[in-house]
Amino acid sequence: MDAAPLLPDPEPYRVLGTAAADKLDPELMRRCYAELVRGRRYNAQATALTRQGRLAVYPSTVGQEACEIAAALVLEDQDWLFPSYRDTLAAVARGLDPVQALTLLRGDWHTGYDPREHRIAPLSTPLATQLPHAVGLAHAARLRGDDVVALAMVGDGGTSEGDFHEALNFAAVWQAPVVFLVQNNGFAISVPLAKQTAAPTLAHKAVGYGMPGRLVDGNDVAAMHEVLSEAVQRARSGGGPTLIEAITYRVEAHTNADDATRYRGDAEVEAWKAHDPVELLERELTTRGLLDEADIRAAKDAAEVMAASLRERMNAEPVLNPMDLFGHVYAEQTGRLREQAEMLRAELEAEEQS
Amino acid sequence: MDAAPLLPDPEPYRVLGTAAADKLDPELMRRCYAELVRGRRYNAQATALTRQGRLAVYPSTVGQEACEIAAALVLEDQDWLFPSYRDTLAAVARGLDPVQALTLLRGDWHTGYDPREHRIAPLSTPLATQLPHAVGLAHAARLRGDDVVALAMVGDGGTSEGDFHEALNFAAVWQAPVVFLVQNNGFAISVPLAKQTAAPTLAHKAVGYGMPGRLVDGNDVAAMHEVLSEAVQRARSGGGPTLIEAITYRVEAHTNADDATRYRGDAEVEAWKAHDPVELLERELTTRGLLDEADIRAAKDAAEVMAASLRERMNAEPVLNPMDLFGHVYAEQTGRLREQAEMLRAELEAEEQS
Amino acid sequence: MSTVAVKPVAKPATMAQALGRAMRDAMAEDPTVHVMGEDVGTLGGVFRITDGLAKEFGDDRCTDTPLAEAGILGAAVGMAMYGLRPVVEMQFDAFAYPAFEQLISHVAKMRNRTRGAMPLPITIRVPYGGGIGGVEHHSDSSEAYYVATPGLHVVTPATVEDAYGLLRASIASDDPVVFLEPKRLYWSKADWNPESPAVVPGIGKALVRRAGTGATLITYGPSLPVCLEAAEAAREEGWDLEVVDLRSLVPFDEETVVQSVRRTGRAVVVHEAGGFGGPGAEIAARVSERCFHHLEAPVLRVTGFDIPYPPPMLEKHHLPSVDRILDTVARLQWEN
Amino acid sequence: MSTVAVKPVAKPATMAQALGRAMRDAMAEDPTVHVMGEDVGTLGGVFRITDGLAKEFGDDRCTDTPLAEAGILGAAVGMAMYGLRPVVEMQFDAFAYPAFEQLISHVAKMRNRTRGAMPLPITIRVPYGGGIGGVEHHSDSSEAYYVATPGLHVVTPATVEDAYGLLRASIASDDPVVFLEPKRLYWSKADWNPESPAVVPGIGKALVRRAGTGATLITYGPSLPVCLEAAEAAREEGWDLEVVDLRSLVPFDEETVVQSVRRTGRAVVVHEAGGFGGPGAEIAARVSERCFHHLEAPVLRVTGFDIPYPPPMLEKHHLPSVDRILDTVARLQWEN
Ligand SMILES: Cc1ncc(C[n+]2csc(CCOP(=O)(O)OP(=O)(O)O)c2C)c(N)n1
Ligand SMILES: Cc1ncc(C[n+]2csc(CCOP(=O)(O)OP(=O)(O)O)c2C)c(N)n1
Ligand SMILES: [Mg+2]
Ligand SMILES: [Mg+2]
Repeated sequence: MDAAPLLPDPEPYRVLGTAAADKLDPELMRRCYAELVRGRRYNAQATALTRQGRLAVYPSTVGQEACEIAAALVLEDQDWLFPSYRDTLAAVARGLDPVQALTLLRGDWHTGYDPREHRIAPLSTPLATQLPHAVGLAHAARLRGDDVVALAMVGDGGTSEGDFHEALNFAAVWQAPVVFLVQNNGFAISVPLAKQTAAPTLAHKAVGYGMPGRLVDGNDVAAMHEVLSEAVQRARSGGGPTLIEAITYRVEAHTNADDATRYRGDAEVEAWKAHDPVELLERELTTRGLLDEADIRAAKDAAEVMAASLRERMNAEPVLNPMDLFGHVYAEQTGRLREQAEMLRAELEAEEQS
Repeated sequence: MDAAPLLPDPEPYRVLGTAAADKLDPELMRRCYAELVRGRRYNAQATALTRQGRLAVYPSTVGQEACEIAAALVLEDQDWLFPSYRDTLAAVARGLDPVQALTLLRGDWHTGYDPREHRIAPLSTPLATQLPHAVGLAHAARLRGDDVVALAMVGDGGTSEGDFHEALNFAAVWQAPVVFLVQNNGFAISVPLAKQTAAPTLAHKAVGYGMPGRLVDGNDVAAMHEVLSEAVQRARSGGGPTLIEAITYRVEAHTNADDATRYRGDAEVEAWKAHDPVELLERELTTRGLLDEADIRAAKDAAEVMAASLRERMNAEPVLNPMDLFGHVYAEQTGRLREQAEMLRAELEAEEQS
Repeated sequence: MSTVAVKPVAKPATMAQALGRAMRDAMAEDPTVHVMGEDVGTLGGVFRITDGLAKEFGDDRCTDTPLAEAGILGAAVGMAMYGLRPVVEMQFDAFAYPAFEQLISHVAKMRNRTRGAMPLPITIRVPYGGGIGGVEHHSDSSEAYYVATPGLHVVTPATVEDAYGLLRASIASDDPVVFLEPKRLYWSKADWNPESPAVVPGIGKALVRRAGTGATLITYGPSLPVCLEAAEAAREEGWDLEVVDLRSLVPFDEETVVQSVRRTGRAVVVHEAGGFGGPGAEIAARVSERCFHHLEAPVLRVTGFDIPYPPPMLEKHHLPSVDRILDTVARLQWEN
Repeated sequence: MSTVAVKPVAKPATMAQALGRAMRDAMAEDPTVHVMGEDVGTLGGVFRITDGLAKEFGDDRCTDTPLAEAGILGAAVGMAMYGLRPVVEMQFDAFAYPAFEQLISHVAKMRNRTRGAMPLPITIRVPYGGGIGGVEHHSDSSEAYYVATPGLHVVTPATVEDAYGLLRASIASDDPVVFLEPKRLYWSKADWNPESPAVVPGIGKALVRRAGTGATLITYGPSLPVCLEAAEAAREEGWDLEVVDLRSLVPFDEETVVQSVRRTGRAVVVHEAGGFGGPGAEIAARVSERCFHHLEAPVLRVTGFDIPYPPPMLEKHHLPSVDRILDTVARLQWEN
C-alpha cells in the first residue's frame, strides 16, 4: 500500500456558516432546501399517521433530514441506495412514492416497491446486514463493466455489528464502488455512543480497512452533499470505497413506541434543535439572498401537497389478499404449500359463506 | 476521548540485531532460547506423528515459535490464554503436557485438559470466536476485582471475521484487561494477506476501536516478549486492551493435509527461513557471549527428552469409553439420551459376546 | 419483633412483571447473576422486562452492551467460563441469529467438549412469536433451530406463574437455556403473589392444563391460551379435550404426553412455528411411535404455515386459531 | 466435417470430480455464474472441488474471498440482486453458522418480502456430515436448521451422477439452494460420462434406489450407501427392503415416500443428523399421518445420537450402521 490512508478530519467538516459557503451552487442549494422542507413535513406526517393508527411504527428522521436528502441527491439514476430501516426519507427523496416507502411500516407487505425498478434495496431491519449486499452489488456491477455506485446507510449502533466489519473489509479488498454512510445520531435506541465505541470517531474505523474516512456535520446539507459527492465520484472512477461519519442527532424518540425521556434529558435535545438542518440552510441562503419568502412558501406548499396526498392515501384501508402468503415463497409452490393454501382458501370461503 | 490513539509503529518493532538488544535480560533470553528449541522440536515431533497416523491433523507453528513462546511466557499463573486451533505450542509453553495439548488433534476427546486448572481455554477451531470469550472472561475477572489478564490469539485470516470486530469493540468499551495477539503468518490456508485486507497493517485496526496497536517482528522473541509484556502490564493496571500484530511466516503447509506448493513458491519460504526465530536469538546470544555450546546442547537435550516422551505416549493407543458420549451433554441426562445410551450399551455388550 | 407479619396476597401481575421479578430475585440471591444485552439497562429493555434492574444492582450487574449479538453471547461465554451466570437478552427472535455460531459451536458444546470441566450456565432470553403486529423480522418462531441443537435446554412459559418459576429454574440451571418468551403474552395477567412465588424445582416437566378424555392438544407458549379456548369451544361439539402445556421443549417430557395420548387415543400438536421440520414434527413422530397401538387417528398438527412470517395485516391468517384447531380436531376420525 | 465423432464413454469418476464438473459446465454456459468462498481459487478448495475453475475462468469468476462467512453470503446476496448467480462454498458445515443471519433473514426471505421482484438464485454448497475423522466442528449434520427455514431449497446428492445433475439443477434454480455435499462420499466412485452427463430436470424428486416389499428405508446423502448395504444384508434375515433416496429435503417428495410405505406397510428413516428435531422427525410424522391405515408398525428412526458430534475415535458408534438399521428393522413388529 503506498497510499496509506490518513486519519480522518479532526473536526466535522462544515460548509454552512463558513467561508466555504461562498462557493455554494445556488440551484443545488435551493433544491436541497425544498427537499429538506419536504422531508421535515414527511416526518411530521408519518408520525401523525402512527397516532391515527395508520402506521404500525415509524422511526423518525427529524433532525437527520440533511443526511437523508444528501444521500439521495448525490446518486445517479443507475446507482443503488441501500437504506436501513430508518431511512425511508432517503428513499422518498430519491423519488419513491411515500406510500410505497411506508408500506412495510403500516403493517402491509414487507417491501412496498420493486427494488430493481427504483434501485433501492428493501429497507433493512436486521442492522448492518445491508452493507455486504451493497458491496456485492457494487462489485457485481463493476465486474460487468457497468457504471454503478452503491451507497449504503447504517446507524452508529450498527457499526458494532460484525457485518459492518466484514462489509467494509470486502469493499476495500475488492475496491468496490461503494460509499458507507454512518449516521451517528447519538443513540442506538437508548444506548449512547459512549457505550457503543471507544474510538475517537466512527470515521477512524476507515483506517483499519485501508479506505478513506471522513467526518462531516450531518446537519449541514451542503457539507454532506459535497463529501458524499466526492466519495461517489471516487467510487465511480475506480478509487474504491469511502466511510463517512455524519454527526447528527435523533431529535425524536427511537420510534413512536419509544419513551426517550427514560434515557436522555431535554437540554441535550434543545441544544441540537438549535443546530437544525433546515434552519441552518435557510439562514445561510436567506442571508446570502439566495432564498426569498416566495421560495420558502413554495417549498412549504409543495410539502403540504405531498403530505395531504400521503395522508389521504394512507387513510384508505389497504386490501391484501391472504392467498398471496403462498405466492412468493418459492418460484414454484411446493406440495406442502399448495396444501396449506388450499386449507386457507377453504377457510376463507367458509367465512364468506357464513 | 482525550488520549486519541496513535497510528501504530510504521515498521515492525525489533530488538534482536538492534541497539536495543544491549539491554536484554540474559536469564529471560536463555529461557526463551530453551523454549524456542523445545518448541521447534515439538513441531517436528507432532508433524512426524501425523505421518505415523498418530495424529489426525497437525497445524504446525514452525517459524512462528517466537510468538507462541512469548505469548505463554508473559502471563502470570492466574492469567488466561485463549489459543486458536493452531496454538498448541503456546499451551505447551505455558506448561501443558504436550499429550494433553494434542488430544483433540489425535482424534481423541475434544479438549485434552481442564481449562480451569490450566487457565487455557479450549483450542478454538471456529476462527475468531475465542476473542469475545477472552473479553468476557477478562471483564468478569475485573468486575470481581481479581488480577487477571486474558491473552487471545488469532491469525491474520481470523481478523476478517465479525467476531474479531465485536470482541475488540467490547474490549475497548469495557476497558477489559485483554491483549489481542494477531499472528500474521502471511496466509489463511492458501489466501495471502493481500486478498484478506487492504489495511496498511493489521495493527492499524486498533485505531477504529480506540485502543493502542503495535506492530512487531514476530520472529524476534525479545521484541515479542517486550511488546506483549507492556500490553499485559497495561491491561493489568487498568489501561485496557491492546492489539498486537506480529509479522511472522508459516514455514510449513497449513496442516499436514495441505499442499502449499499449490499457492506459493519456494523462494518466499527460503527467504523467511533466513529470518528464523530460533537462529535469530541463537546468533544474538552467542555473539554476545550469553549462550555457549553447553547451553545449546542442554536445550537440545531437554527438547529431545520432551519429544521422546511425547512420541512414546502418543504411540500408546488411547482407550476411550463410548458410553462417555452421553456423559457430558447436559448436567443431567435427558430421557432421550438415556434411551440412546441404553441402545449403545446393549450393542456393545452384544459385540463383546459375539 | 412484635410487629405482626402482613401476609402478602396475590394480586394481578403481568408475565412481563413476573419475568422481571425472577431476574431481580435471582440477582439478589446470587451475586454471580449478570443481566446483559441491548437496552436492558437505563431503558429497561424494549419490552421493559429488565426495568429497574440497573438501578437496583448497578450498571455492572445489568449492562447495556454494544449492538452486536455474537459479541454479547461470546462475552457471556467468557463470563460464564470465569464463574458468572449471565442472563442475556436478545431483543427479538430474528436478532438472535447473528449469535448462532457462538450458540451452536460454543454454548451448546462447551460442557461436552471439556467433558464436564466447563459447564456454561447461561440463560438466553429470546422474545419470540407473533401476534403483536410486529413488522418483518420481529415475529419469528425460531424454536426449531434450538430444539435441534444438543446441549441446549429450550424452555418456554405460557403463564405468569411459570414465567417466574421457569426463569428462576433456568437461571439456576448449570446448563445453557434458551428461554423463549412468548411476546404476545407479555401483558397477559394472572393473580400472582410476588412475595411467595411458586418455585419450579427444575425444567423438563409438562403440565396437563385441562383434563379431557377425547383427544389431547399438545402445545406450549403462545398457543396455550388458544388451545384452552379451543378446548372450551369443543365442548359444544361434544369433544372433551385434554390440553398439555410442554413448558420445556428440551428436555421433552415424553412421559406426560404419551400417557395422555394413550388415554385419549387422539392427538393434535399446536404451535406457531412453521410445520415443516418444526418442533411439532418431533412430537408427532414420537407420539405416533410410542402410542401406535392406542391411536384412533393419525396425529395431526396445527402450525404456522411454511412461509416467512407474514406482514402484520395478514398474520391472523397464519397463526393457529381456535377454528383451525377445531377443524383439525374434527378430522380425528371420530366415526371410527 | 468428415471426422468420425468419437463417442465418449463412461469412466470411473468421483463425486468430487462430478461436482467440479457441474460448476465448470454451468460457468461455461452462463457468464453470470460466479463461484466464491474461502480457498476456492488458487487452491481449488480444501476438498479440491473447485480445482481448475480459477484457472479456466479467472479470479473474478472464481474468487478467494476474505475469511468471513457472513460477508461472503452477504456479498453474494448483493451480487444476486444485480443479476449474477453466485455459487458460494462454505468450507465446512459448522463454518456456515456465522452466515446464519444472512441466510435466514435475507436469502430465505428476499423473494417473499419483495413479492417476487427480487429472487435470489444463490447456491450455497456446504460439505456436511461425518465419517472422515474430522475434529470437532468439521462433521456437523446441520440440515435441520435449513429444513426448518421456508424459502430455502435443501438438496443433497448421494451418487456421482446426482452430484452433477442436482448441482446443475441447483445452480439453474431461481431460488436459493442449500446444497449439502456428503463429504465422506466425495471420493466415492461410479462410472460416469462427463461428456454427456445426466441432466436432472429439477429438484424435488425422490428415487427408489432399490425396490422391495417388506419395509421402506427412507434416507438421503451419506446414509444411502449404508441403507443399500443394510438392504442387502437384510435378505439373509428374510426381509425385502425398499430404499428411497430423498435427494432433496425441500421440496420433500412426499408422494414417492408415501406410495412406497403404503405398499410396504413399514418404514425406517435413516440419517446421520441427530434424531431429536432432525429431518427424520418431519418424515416420520408425515408418513405416520398419511400412511396411518397402512402401517403394520410404528415408523422408526435410525439417526445420529442427540449429542454434539463425537471425536473421530468414537464416531463409528454415533453413525447409523448396517447393524443398527437391521436391529431397527427387526423391531417393525413382523410377527403381526
Ligand atoms: C441485528 C439487529 N439487532 C437488533 C436490532 C433491534 N434494533 C432496532 S433499531 C436498534 C438501534 C439501532 O441504532 P443505530 O444503528 O444507531 O440506528 P438508529 O436507530 O439510531 O438510526 C436496535 C438495537 C435490529 N434491528 N437488528
Ligand atoms: C469460522 C471458520 N471459518 C473457516 C474455517 C476453516 N479454516 C480453518 S483454518 C483457516 C485459515 C485460518 O487462517 P489464519 O486466521 O490466518 O490462521 P492460520 O491458519 O494462518 O494460523 C480456515 C479458513 C474455520 N476454522 N472457522
Ligand atoms: Mg443511532
Ligand atoms: Mg494466517
